[in-house]
Amino acid sequence: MSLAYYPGCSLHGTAREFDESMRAVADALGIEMTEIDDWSCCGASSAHSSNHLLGVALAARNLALAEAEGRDAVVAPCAACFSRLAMARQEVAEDEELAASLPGILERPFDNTVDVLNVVQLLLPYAESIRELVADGPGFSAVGQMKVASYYGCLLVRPVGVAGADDTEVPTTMEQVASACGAQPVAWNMAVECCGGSLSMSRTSSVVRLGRAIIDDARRAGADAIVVACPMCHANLDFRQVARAEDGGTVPVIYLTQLVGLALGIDAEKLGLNRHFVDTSPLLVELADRATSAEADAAAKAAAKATRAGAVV
Amino acid sequence: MSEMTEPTTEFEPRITAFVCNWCTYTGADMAGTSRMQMASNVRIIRLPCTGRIDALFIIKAFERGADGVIVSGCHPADCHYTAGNYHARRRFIVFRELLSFMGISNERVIFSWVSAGEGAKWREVVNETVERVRALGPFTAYHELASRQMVGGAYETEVELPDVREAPAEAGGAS
Amino acid sequence: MTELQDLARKLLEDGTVAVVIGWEEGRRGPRPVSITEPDDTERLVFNARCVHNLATYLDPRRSQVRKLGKPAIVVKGCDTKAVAGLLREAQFKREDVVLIGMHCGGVVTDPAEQTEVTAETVAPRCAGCDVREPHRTDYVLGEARVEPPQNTSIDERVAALDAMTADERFEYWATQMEKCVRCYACRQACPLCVCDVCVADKTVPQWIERAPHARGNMSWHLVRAMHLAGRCVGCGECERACPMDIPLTLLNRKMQQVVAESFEYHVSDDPEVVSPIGAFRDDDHEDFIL
Amino acid sequence: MARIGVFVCHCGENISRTVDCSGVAKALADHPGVAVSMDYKYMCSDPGQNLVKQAIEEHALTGVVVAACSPHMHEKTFRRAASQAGLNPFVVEMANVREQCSWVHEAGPATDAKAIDIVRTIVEKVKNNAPLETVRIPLTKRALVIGGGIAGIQAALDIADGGAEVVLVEKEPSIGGHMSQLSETFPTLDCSQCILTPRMVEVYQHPRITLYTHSEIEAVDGYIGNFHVTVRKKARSVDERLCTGCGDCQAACPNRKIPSEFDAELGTRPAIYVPFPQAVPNIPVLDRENCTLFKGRAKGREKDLCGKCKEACLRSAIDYEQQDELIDEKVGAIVIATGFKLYTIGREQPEGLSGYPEYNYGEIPDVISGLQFERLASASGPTGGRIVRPSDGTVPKRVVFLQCIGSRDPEKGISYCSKICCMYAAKHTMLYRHKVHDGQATVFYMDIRTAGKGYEEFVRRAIEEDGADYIRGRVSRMYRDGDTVKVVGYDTLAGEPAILDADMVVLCTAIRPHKGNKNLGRKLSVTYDQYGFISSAHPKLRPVETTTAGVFVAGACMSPSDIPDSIASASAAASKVLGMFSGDELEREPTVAIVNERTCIGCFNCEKVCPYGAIEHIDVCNRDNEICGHVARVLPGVCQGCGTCVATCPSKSVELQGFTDEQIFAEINALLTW
Repeated sequence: MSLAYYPGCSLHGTAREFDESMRAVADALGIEMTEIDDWSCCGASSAHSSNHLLGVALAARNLALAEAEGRDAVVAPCAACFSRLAMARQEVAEDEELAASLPGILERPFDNTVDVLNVVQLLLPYAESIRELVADGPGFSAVGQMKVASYYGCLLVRPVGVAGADDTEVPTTMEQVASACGAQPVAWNMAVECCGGSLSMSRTSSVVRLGRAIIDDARRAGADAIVVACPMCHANLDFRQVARAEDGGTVPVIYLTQLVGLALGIDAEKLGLNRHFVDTSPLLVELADRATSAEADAAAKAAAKATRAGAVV
Repeated sequence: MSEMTEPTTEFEPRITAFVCNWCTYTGADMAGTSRMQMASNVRIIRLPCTGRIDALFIIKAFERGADGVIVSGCHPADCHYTAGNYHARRRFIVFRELLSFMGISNERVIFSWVSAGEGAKWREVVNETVERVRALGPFTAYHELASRQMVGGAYETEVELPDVREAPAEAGGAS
Repeated sequence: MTELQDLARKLLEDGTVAVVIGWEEGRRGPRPVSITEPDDTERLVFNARCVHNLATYLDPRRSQVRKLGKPAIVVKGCDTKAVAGLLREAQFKREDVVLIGMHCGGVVTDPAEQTEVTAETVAPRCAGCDVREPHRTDYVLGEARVEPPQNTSIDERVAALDAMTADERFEYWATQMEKCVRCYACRQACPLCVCDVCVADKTVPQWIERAPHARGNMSWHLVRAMHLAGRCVGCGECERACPMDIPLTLLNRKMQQVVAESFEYHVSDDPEVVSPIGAFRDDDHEDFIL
Repeated sequence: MARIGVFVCHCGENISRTVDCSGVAKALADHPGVAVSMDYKYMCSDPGQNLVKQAIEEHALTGVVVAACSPHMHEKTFRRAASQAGLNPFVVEMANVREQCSWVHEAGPATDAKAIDIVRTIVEKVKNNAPLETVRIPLTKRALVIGGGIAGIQAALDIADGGAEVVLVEKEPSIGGHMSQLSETFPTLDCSQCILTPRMVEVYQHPRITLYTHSEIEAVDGYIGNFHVTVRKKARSVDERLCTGCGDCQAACPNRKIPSEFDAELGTRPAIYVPFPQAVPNIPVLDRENCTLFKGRAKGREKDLCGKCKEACLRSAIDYEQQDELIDEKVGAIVIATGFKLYTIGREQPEGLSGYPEYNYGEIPDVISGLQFERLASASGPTGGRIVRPSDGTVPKRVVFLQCIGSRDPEKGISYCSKICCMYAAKHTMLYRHKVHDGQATVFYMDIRTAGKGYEEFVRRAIEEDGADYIRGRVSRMYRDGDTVKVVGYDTLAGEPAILDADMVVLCTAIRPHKGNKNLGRKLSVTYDQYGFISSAHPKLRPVETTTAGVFVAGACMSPSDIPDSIASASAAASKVLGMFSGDELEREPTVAIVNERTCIGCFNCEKVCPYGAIEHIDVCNRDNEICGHVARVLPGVCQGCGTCVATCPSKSVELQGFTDEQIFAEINALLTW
């Protein structure tokens, strides 16, 4: 399965750490992905809300480029890019006229044969291999102690039929990947609540209010960190959270690829964990202590069992 | 047949429908109560069950110049008489192959299950059959069989078939 | 031959049967004969030219045969299938008939001209015959025979017709139907056509037009083929009896194929095997039904 | 020569709007065999029917064709009118120019031509109609009622009071159905047990009612007036004759933690149990799946475990070796009253339905169904009538009711309205307010449907006097928030979100028919709709009859019904049964098959295809009286007139009266004569 990599504007900009961790994890897991040569904007929000054909054509151009490079699927970590590419692919498949008109518009052949994957769909089949790699690692890893609340937002599970096979209301795929990393997913209620999305600029107060509800629910559920797989969710939860720190405690927000990276033992710096607004380093330190004390307890318990077994004999 | 309306350019097929009283006839009624407009080429003959629909009816319909025949009744397991449609299905599996072997194209004989609640499906069956038979054109061949003269007809046909036993060379020497 | 004659004499002499129906040499090949006197039994013969299906003489409607009393008839394997067909439709009880089965190595197509079974002369019905040694008969005479050469022309002719378009087939059958003179010899020869008043003879209502034009004839042969679907044993007597050489066995052969494909039913010589008429399965195929 | 009267109806303007009725009448006037041909605005009205009667007398008609609506509508009406005028009803036929012509085609020459064709076809048919006499068959004046809920009980009592014997079969250990699980019933708020249990006792003591509980229908065959029913009386492990219902065995049973079906899994019951105190019959049933003794036997243990109930029983009525019993009953009529069950919002759903992921598939504590709330509110319930939260037993101060859960929601596979939830939700808010004075009930609804007598006032009282807070809007999400439930809804009237914290949420889930209706339908060849509700013969005109003669239907098994509906339809079904039993013999449509014994060759293919076994063998003797063959003969009482034998008979020796070959031949000819 030869994969094309479509970073999109945010992974080269505000979400650099998502791109860095994605590449690091891909290398660690041996996933070859080559960035599409001369990829262009996916038409997110601004284009498709103004002109339908423009929105589809912009996304289709990248699909056509990947097709030309003979790829089977395009990996689009950013949920918005994923949604635009997947929607374009679906609409072209269902509308013959659109499919017939596109090659002319794009001035290149386009048969719509390339599949589109988001980061969760990419990593899910690798859950087993992640589990084995984590098992080889240190017995009591920091990630092993981490309680995570996985946040899907909207575009990863909707619209139905386009966004992959997960349940739109009670999704579980991110939890599966997180538990493969050894982390402990927590049961919480805000997995698919709205984070405010593109109102980040126009209605910041609403975004902060919605973000605060999500963060409070995560903290109440005892999560150490919130795991996301979309730069927009990350921005609204991480950046906006710092702006109103006085409302209550903060919770670090990390990408799914960063969690997997940590589990695979990749250095936090390389994963871009230092780039977040809510500082992640205290959490990493605390997790390390927890791991050592957990290791110590385990050792002590084992020793006690041994003495008791010894006494009996 | 009423006097033909003035010959419109388009061929208006004449289709006879043999339908069962409990399901398809009631389904057609329901299409009526829901005012579902449909082609008016189909003439319905009501029978208690598809089990009652005999191959002779279909032959007689083609003899009398029907361009298409619809046979429709209850879905399996819904038959008011529990098994009429199963016997009918088995009978029509055989009869349909025989008609096609005799050269009467299967496109002209349409079988369907339409339940009492499927008025929309009955309209579909009617409209689809009318279009399908209109595309095939009129089926006068069966009716005009009567006027084919035997004089020399059969013996000059060059229809070659492997190993068809040659009729004796001169006509009438069939002893 | 003497084995058959001695058995016939014994059956007539000790009165188990009143008549023995078999073949005797005739002017243009063996012909059916019913023997009531023990002395006449040496006229009985049996060879590859005995193509007739004597089961037709068990039809209760043939009162002149019934008047002669309890019959014994000489049957080949394929004839026993016709006997089973009649038993399946309660036309007579098995204990009222004595069946003298003959080993058969295939029969010729035209008994008048042909004498020996060769690749050219073997009858199409003998292809794939599984009853060279008849089952369920009271006696089995003669010795086991090897499989005759296979003449599968009838299947090829059916396939050739299948390959045609509907209109070509219609043209082919229309020309054949023109020849039919409605002498009903095919009905008379067929062992399974046993109705007192045939539907073709009914005039109120006249479902099948009685005029011998191609349309009436096509309707008649359509109904005949429908009535024999799942019953016809393929003995070919109808085509042999037809004075106008209409290839009737093609119709019946096609029906045999359809019944075999759709209902996995092969006409059997065992009367206990239920015929497909009146039996149905929930999963009969209905891909042609909207 | 036939003298046929043709009467073309305008049906107000339903026909005349697109069909030239007078033109059709004129076209038929000079059709050979037609004595009189006229059109009239309302043929089925009294003056219309009188037109037919006068024409029969004036023109000595031998046949009548009414070109109007479908025979399913008024064939009976015109046949009755004709017979009143002395003409045999079976020479009267309807030509369907309304449902199958005027309503489905535009006005125009083609439509008129079609209407003329339809009428001409039926005229040709009627020329061949023979006058027929109704068939009389013997009748067993006993009725079978399937299902012992309120509908079954009412039907059984009415039929028995009407003088006929009744066999009542109930699947559960006791009759009473869902009504016995209710606390109080709307709109009168009278206690369900108080109005139901006297009826149940009446059934038990009624001399003409034979009651089988813990039993099911094994097989039914035969036909109207002569059904032969096999009832499977499942083993109770208790000898009914000896048991006095003292309850010692229940007290002795150690295995008490089995979730009680009667209490909708809120309470528990022992392995040997009587579902509720007022159960009729008050005889326990041993639940062999959960009983330790039978589980041991299932694992193949030789020595039996436990056996406490047998020890405790002074009358030694407990019998572990008791087996199922098959009982044969002969009945003349059957009433189906199998009731309903509730839709659940969980993950596993039967084919065609889907659950509620929005409410986390119901896996939230303190989210219960309406029936469970009834059990909480019921004095005989698991909490003795105290409304408490199933999770921690505390009294909920804020209860939220959600209407239309599953109902009116094609996405979930149920498009119909379940009719009773609006009323019982209001009732629940009242019961809640009466028991928890400082509690606040909130109801999320789409439309409140209270069309019954006193229903609207009932709901207004719940809102105005008992302070129920009604919010029009649906709840989009529900999740557990600490130990309360966060209900995220929207108030469409106020135009703002309505997000509440609830201590308890009650879901008014949809009514669904029992899965058993499908195979019951197969056994009685009764049709059912796509949801599984039994279909009635005609939704408006024959609601309590089914397409199978002699089989009637009542209660919620045909569509969602409240108690008044069930009672009404049960009494309606009972009156139909009693009407049927009024004569000594049953009169049946004479559209049955007849064999022409001269041309029948006795092949009995007809017997092979007859679904009802209506063919018998009769001997044929020759002149000196020896049997020389057999021919077929049709039993007029058994034959239902499907005609499969007619199409199967090669020699055309069997004819179906009413649809004879001559009639159909005439119809084909009329349609297509070249």
